[in-house]
Amino acid sequence: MLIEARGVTMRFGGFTAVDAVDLDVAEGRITGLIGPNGAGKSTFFNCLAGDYRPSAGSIRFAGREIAGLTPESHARLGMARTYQVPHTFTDMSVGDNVMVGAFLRHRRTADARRAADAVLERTGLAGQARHRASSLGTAGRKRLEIARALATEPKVLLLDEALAGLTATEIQAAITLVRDIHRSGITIVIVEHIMEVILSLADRVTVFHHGRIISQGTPGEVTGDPKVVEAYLGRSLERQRQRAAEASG
Amino acid sequence: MARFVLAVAIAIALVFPLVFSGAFYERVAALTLLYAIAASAWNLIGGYAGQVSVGHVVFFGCGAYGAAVAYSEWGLPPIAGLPLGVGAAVLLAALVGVPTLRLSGHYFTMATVALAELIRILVGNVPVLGAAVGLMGPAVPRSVWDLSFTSSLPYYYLFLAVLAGLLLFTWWMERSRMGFYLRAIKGSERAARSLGIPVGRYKLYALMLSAGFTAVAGALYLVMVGFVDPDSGVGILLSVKMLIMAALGGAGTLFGPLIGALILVPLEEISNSLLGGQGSGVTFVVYGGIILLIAVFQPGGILAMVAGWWRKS
Amino acid sequence: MRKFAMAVTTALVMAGAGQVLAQGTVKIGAIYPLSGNAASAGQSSKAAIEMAVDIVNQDLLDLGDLAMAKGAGLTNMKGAKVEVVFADNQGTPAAGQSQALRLITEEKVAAIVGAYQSGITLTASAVAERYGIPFLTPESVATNLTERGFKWFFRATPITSDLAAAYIDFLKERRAAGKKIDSIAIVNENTEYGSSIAESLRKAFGANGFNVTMEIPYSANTSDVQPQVLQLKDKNPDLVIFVTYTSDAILYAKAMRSLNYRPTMMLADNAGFNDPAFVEQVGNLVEGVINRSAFAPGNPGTIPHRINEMFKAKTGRDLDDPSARAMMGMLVMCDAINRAGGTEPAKIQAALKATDLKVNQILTGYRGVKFDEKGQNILAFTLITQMHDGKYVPVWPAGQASAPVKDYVGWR
Amino acid sequence: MSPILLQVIVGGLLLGAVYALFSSGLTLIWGMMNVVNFAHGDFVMLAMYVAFWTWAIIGGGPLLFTPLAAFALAVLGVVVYFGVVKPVMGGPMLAQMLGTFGLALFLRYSAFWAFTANFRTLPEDMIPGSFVVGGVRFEAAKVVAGIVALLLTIGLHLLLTKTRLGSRMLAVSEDRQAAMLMGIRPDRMQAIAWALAAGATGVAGALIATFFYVSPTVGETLAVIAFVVVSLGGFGSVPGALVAGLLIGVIESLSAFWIGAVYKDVLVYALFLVVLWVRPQGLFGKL
Repeated sequence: MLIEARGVTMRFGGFTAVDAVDLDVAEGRITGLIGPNGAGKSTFFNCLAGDYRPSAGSIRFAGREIAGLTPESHARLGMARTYQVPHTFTDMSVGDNVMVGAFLRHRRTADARRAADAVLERTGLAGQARHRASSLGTAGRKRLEIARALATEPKVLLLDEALAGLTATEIQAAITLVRDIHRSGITIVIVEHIMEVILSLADRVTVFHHGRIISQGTPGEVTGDPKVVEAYLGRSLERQRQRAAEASG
Repeated sequence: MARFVLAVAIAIALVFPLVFSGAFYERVAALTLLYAIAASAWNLIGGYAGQVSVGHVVFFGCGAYGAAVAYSEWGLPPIAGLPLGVGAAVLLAALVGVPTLRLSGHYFTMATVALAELIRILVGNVPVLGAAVGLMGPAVPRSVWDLSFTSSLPYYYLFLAVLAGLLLFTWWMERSRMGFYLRAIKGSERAARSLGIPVGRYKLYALMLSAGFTAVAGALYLVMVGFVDPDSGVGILLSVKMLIMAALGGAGTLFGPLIGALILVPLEEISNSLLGGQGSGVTFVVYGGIILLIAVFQPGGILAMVAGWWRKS
Repeated sequence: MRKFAMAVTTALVMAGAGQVLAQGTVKIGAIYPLSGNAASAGQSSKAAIEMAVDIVNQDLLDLGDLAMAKGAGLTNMKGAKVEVVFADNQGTPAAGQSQALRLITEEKVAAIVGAYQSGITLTASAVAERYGIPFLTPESVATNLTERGFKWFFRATPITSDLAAAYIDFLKERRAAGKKIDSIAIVNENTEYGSSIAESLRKAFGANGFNVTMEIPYSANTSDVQPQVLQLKDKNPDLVIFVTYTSDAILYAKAMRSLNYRPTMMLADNAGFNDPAFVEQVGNLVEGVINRSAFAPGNPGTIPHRINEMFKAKTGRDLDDPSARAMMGMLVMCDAINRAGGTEPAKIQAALKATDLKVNQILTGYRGVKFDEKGQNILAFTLITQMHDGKYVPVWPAGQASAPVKDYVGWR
Repeated sequence: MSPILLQVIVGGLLLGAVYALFSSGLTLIWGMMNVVNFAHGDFVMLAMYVAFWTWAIIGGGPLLFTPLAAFALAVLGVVVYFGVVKPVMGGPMLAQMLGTFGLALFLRYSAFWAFTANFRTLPEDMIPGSFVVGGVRFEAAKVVAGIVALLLTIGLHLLLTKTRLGSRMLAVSEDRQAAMLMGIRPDRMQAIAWALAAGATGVAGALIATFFYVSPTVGETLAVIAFVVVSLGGFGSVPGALVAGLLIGVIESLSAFWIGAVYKDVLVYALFLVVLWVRPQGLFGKL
């Protein structure tokens, strides 16, 4: 297993957002983490990426304990991530944004430039390389976020809602990009709350609910799991009740 | 085109004082370059890395006092104190950088203000540093190494050389990994870390470099002016001036601080010469008013405005 | 290169000097803090220097033997008029230096007076020394100024040791008159002025059998002085000495009243407690405070009184001590230029060295003006004054006193 | 406790209340808009001049000149918002510093030009005298300032947390776009915030003028403390400014009394740095 998480727990004050989660990510797969809002999938994701230091538990990456290491160590070890709301370096050009990532493996500017150009080409951003990053729209920024992470030459790419907020055509283009990256041999972990997308993309899906894993398996297995249905359905029922209450109140 | 402009600028800088002479104007030109050095040094941490320090004057003071102490304690030419001043500044930067660079945004800025004020008060009570009275350089030059000249021209060329060196270094840094990393840190520390940048360490490097160059400016100041006391050497106003010059020209750009200095120093010296004698305060009404107008109409600095025209044409 | 530059500038200065003479005016530069924290004092000095120029340029018969009063303009130079060019030192040594350079090379002044703050006098006079232009400071007291071996630098004012000597003599008399002065507290602001005066006083008191029991240095332009006043109230020394600028002086006067603290004897060294704004607005809170001043208006009919009236007509305020010294410094300079009979720097320098003004020729309380080889006025002296009904009157030395010394009252 | 020590502490508390009084406007602006107003000290200075001239020209007392100063400064605040702050808010943080620094010099030296550098004071009996309770003297003018500081703090805090206006202002400060979608006009809210902050500063300046001196550079003396108070308390926290103000007042007084007046600021700055080391967001700030 490339990533082995055991008993990962994350508490904020008295609130337990992630409760003793075990998860394996096999090398070369696309693993999807799904669950309703507030299920703990994003918190767990941030533990994986090193943005949060888990309150308890162990995370091994390629056989090495990484829980509690800094985000920069995660990157150096070969874990790259994107953010749900892109953290674009707006003062820099699109190409320079990618350069920042490329410098992790290439000290010299010329080498980094070459590596970045390759990534820009691959992610379809080559045409905008000289534009200011602030000129990009949401889809462009999300793509740049992926390109930048890719430039760090990771073993595993962690995508945080890379598709949220995109139009249908943009989602298709993004899915193509993710598949393409996957084909080049990079393991992918993706968090999404849009189920349809993840089911078509992922090899294996893990479903979170109330901070725990309630189901794991192939997309087909998971969608057939009554617990998953209940979690999502219960949620929508609850929402309907709320709306009714608001309307009458 | 850009290269042509640069070549012309360098040519003008070299021959300017020979053509357009007058002792006072030569001095204004030399002072402009001196402040450009300080502001460009500030720019390394404040502009590129986006860590807005309003305490940089303590590094300037390290340089100025280092040079003064070399003379007052050991009878050396002041410039011999340059390594001492730079060393002290870099060391101080390392010491204060570790705790303060963790702070975000305005809290970092306020911490630097507090540190600078704290050090100013302490300096005023240290006898070796001349306490409140201050320290002076050699009143009458003993040898050419005292670098004490009647004309400002030698200073002009000395400062020009130092500034050129600093800008060359900055130019190189801008294109190296460090430059990219600093700008990434300015953009988003969180994203920078996720891309494998050891943010704390790079900020500290930037602060130490910036402190070292600021100390060079301080030492050169003492060599030229020949006197330093707590207010002129460690007073908060100088920190603000460095920041204002960089911001006015364009913080985080290679030539921004120089352009800011080219505007502000002559403006200050000449408005003081024309209006200061009235004693009515009009000098600063004009000076403050112009800064205000530039900020309101060109928040990104003069260079952003020029870049805008450039793109349009 | 340097020699060449020097030669060129000297030639320029000479050419300028010739031009000045042809127009029948002599330009003198004056560098003062006309903005920043010391601007209030600088503006007052500016007005005093302008008045000194009026005294020189007009033929004033009612000022007795005062130097330069008789005859319009510089009488030895066909009545050439004096023109003063003011420059603002902005409270920074670098600006003071720049302006000295501008006055010399652009304005072609024959001489410079200034620059109030000692640190700025230091840097500005270094430029004048380089260009060989006479520089006279009417007011900067730092000891090191005259220890630099300069040939073009002169100082008309008493320095800290002179002031301390005056205080000692005065206090010895008070002691002889039966006043108890066993414990002394010095409260001083911690910039150059306050700390150098305090140090001088400490040394002088120690050498003369006076006991400094408390020293309270504090940061200038403070926002609160109550703890210092409470420290004094707690220990209640026989004599309290304040060395402060105006802003803090106002706060001390107010805090002493609100905390109900009246020292047995209170002495203030010039500066803040002498500022006309202080005297006018809070002088009634420190009735009986002893001060030093080189100037006291005296009684109607006297020349100082007449000068004070002239100053009051011009500015609406009384002539204070630093401004009176600035006025005197300007007159000394004009007197030297007049005797030099021209604006060649070397002639003015020689004339300054030969200055010998008698007590009746000066408006300040000096015993005369005569420079030693370092440029220091060896006849500089100060009077001791006391606040009587909201005004300072001279109370020492006996010859120049207009009222007897009384006890400290504070407010009523 | 000796009466003199008690007096030192009471003096420190009253001083601290005054610090809190002139810091509340700064923290409001800083927290709501993330704008560092370098001209804050000069706002205080202008308010002090309004008080002084109201007295000097028409002989009005605190009851007249305090509301007058509040009104004058509120107007100035709105003018400054539209004229200076709004244009620079979109730009980088440095542009705001540049703008307010230019404004500070402009205001300071306009006052210098108009009123000269002379020091001025209001007469001693403006808020008369002092009274003694348990051997400790209370200066009436500072007691009034302290009470007003307390009322102002409570008032501003309630306004921000309990009223519709306050929640709209906070909404704008948190997310301008979202607030606009909710039908709030951000410009209007921020102009109101500036009017409030500057008005509070006006009250502060007028009351401080009753026991302090007035000069064009007086703002400089007070501004540095205000900045420390605001960041110690946590940017944007009005109660934080009160607590920090009182804390700094007492520490200054005690350290001046025990250690020496020269070192009181050293102690305050050192304390400030230590607090930031432990709590990078200040005492009451949010990260």
